[in-house]
Amino acid sequence: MTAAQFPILILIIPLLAAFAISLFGGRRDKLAYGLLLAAMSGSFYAALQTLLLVLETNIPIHYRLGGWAPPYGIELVIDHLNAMVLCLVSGCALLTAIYSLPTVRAEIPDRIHHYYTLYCLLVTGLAGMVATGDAFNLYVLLEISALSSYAMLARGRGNAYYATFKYIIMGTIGACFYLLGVGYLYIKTGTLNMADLFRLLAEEEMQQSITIRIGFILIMIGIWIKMAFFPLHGWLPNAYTRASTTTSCLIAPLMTKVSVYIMLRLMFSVFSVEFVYGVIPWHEQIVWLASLAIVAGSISALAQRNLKKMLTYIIVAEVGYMVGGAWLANESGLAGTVYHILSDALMTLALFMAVGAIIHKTGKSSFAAMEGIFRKMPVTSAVFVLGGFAIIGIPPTCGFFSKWYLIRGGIETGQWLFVGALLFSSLINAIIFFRLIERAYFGDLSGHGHGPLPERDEAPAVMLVPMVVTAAALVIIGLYTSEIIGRIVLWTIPAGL
Amino acid sequence: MADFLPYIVAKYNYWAALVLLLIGLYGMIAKNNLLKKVIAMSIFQSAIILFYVSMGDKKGSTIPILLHGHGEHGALAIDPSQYANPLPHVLMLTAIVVGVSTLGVALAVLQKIHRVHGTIEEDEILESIEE
Amino acid sequence: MEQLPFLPATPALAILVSLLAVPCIYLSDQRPNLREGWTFAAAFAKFFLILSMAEWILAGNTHTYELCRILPGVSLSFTVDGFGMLFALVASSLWIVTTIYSIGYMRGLNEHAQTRFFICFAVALSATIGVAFAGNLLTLYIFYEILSLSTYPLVTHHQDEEARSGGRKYLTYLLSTSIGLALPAMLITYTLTGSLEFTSMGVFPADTAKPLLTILLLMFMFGFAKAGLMPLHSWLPGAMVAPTPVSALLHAVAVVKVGVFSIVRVLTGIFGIDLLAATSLNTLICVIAAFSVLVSSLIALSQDNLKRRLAFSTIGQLSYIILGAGLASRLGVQGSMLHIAMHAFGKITLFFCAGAIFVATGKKYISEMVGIGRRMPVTMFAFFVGSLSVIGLPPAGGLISKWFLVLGAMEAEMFWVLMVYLASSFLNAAYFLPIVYRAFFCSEEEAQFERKVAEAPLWCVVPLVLTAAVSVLFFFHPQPFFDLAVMAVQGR
Amino acid sequence: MNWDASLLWQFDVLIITMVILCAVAALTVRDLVSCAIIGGAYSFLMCLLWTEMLAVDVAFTEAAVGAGVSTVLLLGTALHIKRKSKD
Amino acid sequence: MKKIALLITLAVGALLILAAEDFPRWGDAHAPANDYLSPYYIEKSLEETAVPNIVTAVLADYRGYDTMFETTVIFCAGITVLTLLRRTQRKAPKAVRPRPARQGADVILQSASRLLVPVMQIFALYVLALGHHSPGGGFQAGVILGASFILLALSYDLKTMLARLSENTLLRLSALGVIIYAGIGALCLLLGDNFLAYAALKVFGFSEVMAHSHGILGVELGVAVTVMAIMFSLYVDLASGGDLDEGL
Repeated sequence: MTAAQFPILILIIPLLAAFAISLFGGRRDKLAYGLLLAAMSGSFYAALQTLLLVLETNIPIHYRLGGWAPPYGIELVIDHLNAMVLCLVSGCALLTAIYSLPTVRAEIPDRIHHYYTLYCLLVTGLAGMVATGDAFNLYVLLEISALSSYAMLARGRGNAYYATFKYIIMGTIGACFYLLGVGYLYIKTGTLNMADLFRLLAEEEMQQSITIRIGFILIMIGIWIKMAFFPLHGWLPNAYTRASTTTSCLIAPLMTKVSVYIMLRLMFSVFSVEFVYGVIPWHEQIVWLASLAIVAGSISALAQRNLKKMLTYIIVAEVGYMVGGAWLANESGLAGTVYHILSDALMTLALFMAVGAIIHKTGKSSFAAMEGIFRKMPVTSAVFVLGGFAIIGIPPTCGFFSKWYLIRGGIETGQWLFVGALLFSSLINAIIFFRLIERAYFGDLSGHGHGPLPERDEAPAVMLVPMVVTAAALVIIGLYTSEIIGRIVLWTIPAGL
Repeated sequence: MADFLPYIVAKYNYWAALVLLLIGLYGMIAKNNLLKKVIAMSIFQSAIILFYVSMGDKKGSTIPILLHGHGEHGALAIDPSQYANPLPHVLMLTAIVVGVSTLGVALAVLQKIHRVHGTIEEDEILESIEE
Repeated sequence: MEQLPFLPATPALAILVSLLAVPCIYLSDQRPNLREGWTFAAAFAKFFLILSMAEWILAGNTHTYELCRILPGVSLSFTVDGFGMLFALVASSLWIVTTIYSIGYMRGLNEHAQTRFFICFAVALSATIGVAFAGNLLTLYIFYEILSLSTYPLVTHHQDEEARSGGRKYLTYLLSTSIGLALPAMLITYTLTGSLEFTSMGVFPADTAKPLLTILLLMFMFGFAKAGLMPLHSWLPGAMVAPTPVSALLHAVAVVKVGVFSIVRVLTGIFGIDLLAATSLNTLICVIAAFSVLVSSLIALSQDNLKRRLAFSTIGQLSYIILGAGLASRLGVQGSMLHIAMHAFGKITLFFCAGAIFVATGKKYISEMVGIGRRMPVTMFAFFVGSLSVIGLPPAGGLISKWFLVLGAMEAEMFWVLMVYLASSFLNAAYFLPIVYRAFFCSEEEAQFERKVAEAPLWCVVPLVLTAAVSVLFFFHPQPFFDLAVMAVQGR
Repeated sequence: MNWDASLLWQFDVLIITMVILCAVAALTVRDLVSCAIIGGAYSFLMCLLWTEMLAVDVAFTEAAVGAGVSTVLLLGTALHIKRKSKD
Repeated sequence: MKKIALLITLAVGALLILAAEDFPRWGDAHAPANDYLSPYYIEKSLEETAVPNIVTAVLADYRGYDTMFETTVIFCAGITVLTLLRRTQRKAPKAVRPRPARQGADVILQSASRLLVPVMQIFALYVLALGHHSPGGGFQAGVILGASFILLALSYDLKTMLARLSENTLLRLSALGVIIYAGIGALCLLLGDNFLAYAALKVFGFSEVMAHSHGILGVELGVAVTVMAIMFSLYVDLASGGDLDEGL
């Protein structure tokens, strides 16, 4: 096997591991955990190698599955954008896998190996969606990740079933809209390969075709449902809140981000800049909608009293950031969106991990769990604080720089509403997080000021290490923004923007 | 009107798919009973399958299995317009499988809901959650 | 190009050195002496690193060091020039003094969580020097935010109800303004001009629309709310819940001075004095600042809590500095730069005294301090010197800077500003001198202190004497700072 | 096996009508077990329609899955829960 | 809710009606959908894979990657249903009516199924083996096999059936099927070609075309095994509510 095979290994390793875990993991949980770690490390390694390869050559990698030339066969196409997202997916999956050991044991009563099987399948689905260059293959992988996430979400704490059911209905509507949209493209062009579609859709006749336009709208609506873009976000908060810790750590950062990636991929690799911003005359309205999403998500987050639910509404707001940025129709906005995929995934991961550790240790998920956490769990709370800073957008965490680009994009096109919404949500986030940090720092003030100090009761090292790595990544990525923007993000800006 | 009628008639497959799709969509959103929602979901999916399949249809063609395909090489010249388009069929085989998988998962979750809430009527579930 | 007498990376090192001390301080949690040793080591290292650059800068050079490109087109870079050097020197030398003082204060009161205290102090100082040496607006903003956050644990050190509300106010004001006003203003500037570098000409093209400039100017001025411009001042009295060394640092060095420093930097480096004068936007600045000066002085008169009175005094003095910059005349800007240094030494003396009184007697209110001069003569004498400096009377450094401010006002031919300066000086005298008078001159019956009350511990007294002495010294030898200020105005 | 439009046109419309009727019935009948059975009929008719559109493989699969297994699964679930639906 | 639903439905309907304006003529052999990729498949599949059933050839070879994930979807569904339903602590007693005992009550049913099941299974194998030449293939064969077990479980009872084909065996079979599929793909990878490039199998002594043909057969077998196991497993779990005690 040569270096050329790395793209497929990103997918195949977790896929095979899923079956291996379901076959052999039943005997001992440790074995299942070991297999999971091995698979995720392998996948991450392959993703990293792929990224390096892309960075070295600056040409997209085409991998022909079954050796068939596209458009007759399916191909994987790895360019800068999805090499980065692949690394992100497999990296987050690896960190969460390491982190999962104590919480899975505590929260999943039996059949841990099936849980890990689904974990691997979900990662396969996400990575596959990112890597593929075929519009229909994307649908199949969308369904794999959807099905495995239904299962993982349903195995949550308490009563997650109704929330999951709603998610199934919404998810299916989303996926079917996507499929229908692809059908419209197919009926007009006769192909499913993205590059081929791009070539064919560039023709004047296609640009004018109303079928193609409606196909585009359907695809976008489908993807928006999947990414919980306001006002299609209703399913997300309940489903994620009730999920078990590991599930939310895996799904919350990745699911929406991968959907955003897919949106970008379809906007610029299937359709074109001229089509998306020129033929469809609505990009301004979509930015307004995104601003609304940001405001609504932030305000809802402010109203929550449950840590995880609050974070889920923040995700809704962050989706607004990214959709808005992508539809600003300028380079800064788009660069901000791409960079925000990276930074938002990491900051959500850090926050969900920290909150998971706090819930794991205190057994509470309300704000009361935060009281005195600084003394009890200093490392965890440090991670939480850093994650919060990143969400607020305080330099030098990466959250600041993505916001920098997004706001700049807004200013350049004069979308003041979007700029205002971004700043507003920064402020709301600041309130949200400092309210929590205050609780964590001051403890319970209502009683006797300096009572007996709580004992130090930190989460186990398996949880701490991935948390600290993620938090460090927030700052490191922030400091290397220029590198990342220059070597990855700017390559993803499509020509003509 | 004179133009309109052939317009409708010519695409009756599409209209059928459309009607089924809308029935399914409406059912998924509006039905109160969760099992009904699941059935609506199936209808919705099969409507899309119908749409795909009907676009692979060609007038005057036959099923996409080559008639004389027993040798190593089908040496005879093959006229593509004689056979129905196989690609939508392939895609829809996958879609059917996805559909039945989703159905299975949805039903499993539904049984769980019934076990926890004792009902599968949405309004009653919402009531019991609020309590 | 002449050989640099120091490493090119010295500005970055000067910033990093106190950050490097953080892990050392954390690890020597259990051994207070070692811990404070690290703090001292970092403080001295920082001071000497900065001092090593001083001569080169005094010779009329500037030094720029680019750490890394943080965004395409904008780098994390440090520029050492006269103004930055002046501020850095003040800040780093006062850190040494404050460290001595805080050891006395914290140990004297047996405060909790001293390790955290010293760590945050070190981080705050890094950020302060970062602001001082910031080569562009983005770098400045980054360190500005780090400073806001790292001082939060200091402000809320007591972790009680009062600290919580004070801290809440502190962060609300500082973060909401910096995110809501300064950040968009910076981005708009960047989008308009494509540059965030400080240059004496300013970055805006001459034909920029005046309404836009006005809005940006207001956003910047109120965006850096650390400067305490009214009406965004009320976090400052609220932050008085902090331990006194923190208040001293906040007021004299780190926080508020960073605020005015940032504003003056933006006024001189982003807008450019010439542009301000040409568009007569400086009048707007002057009006805002003058309002602040007068109102805060009046409020200060009515405060009984000594630290709160000092806080309002600080608000007024900060506005002096902005007023000076707003004059848009060379002398005025020089004066305002000098005032940063002079007021720093004077005000820190006053705070040290307030803290020393609290350590020795536990008193916070002015009405309880009658006759204290007899028990704590050294402290109260230093307090007297500090007051003179802030009021602007000889023989203290404050006179020098006020002199230039007044000259600047005359140069700019804005005589009403002159009146503002005079009026506020009277008010300053009115709220400081009675304290001193009543501390020394009162009948035996009025004196509220037992005989056993004596001076605060030596750790507390030495710093305040030192800073008072420096204040006096500046009156006689203002030359180095004066040169730096002149260069800051001309050399760029 | 040539496609004779004149013959199958009416046939097509007939099946389509029945399919739509089945779809509506499956969603309106109140007895859930009946719903499941009607769902099976729906699948079967659909499968006829597809055969007639020459998608033999798809029709085969739908016959086995839609009319067979799916119906059984729906039935199995319907029997496990309250049979009557409110709408 | 109903009004909103109606509104949404009508909006979507309007959108879709608009879309139809621009469609190519229905049933046109030269519409883009029929004229671009599909002629290639129709003309070349026999030549390149020796499979006359074009659908099978495209399904398992040209788009074999899709089909692998399709099988994975099935596997995933099976695992999901199982992990959701089976052996969890039940709060309320089961809500089904107790059914009368079945022993001896349905001789006709049992005899009929005894006759039917072998025929079904042989037919399933036929469908699998002849998937290259006639409609059918791994998926259909798997469903028929699964249905034959369901029939047995219906006519006898679930416990009898599970005694022959235990849940663990089902699980192993389902994983095995996908492993066969992905394994053939990985084998091609190990043999130095791309993933799922059956041409690499020619090292076993086939011509390249036959390597494709046999590769297709191999993966169809994998599909059949997984589908069979999961279809039955779905039935078992859903019909018994996860308790495996009684079926319908």
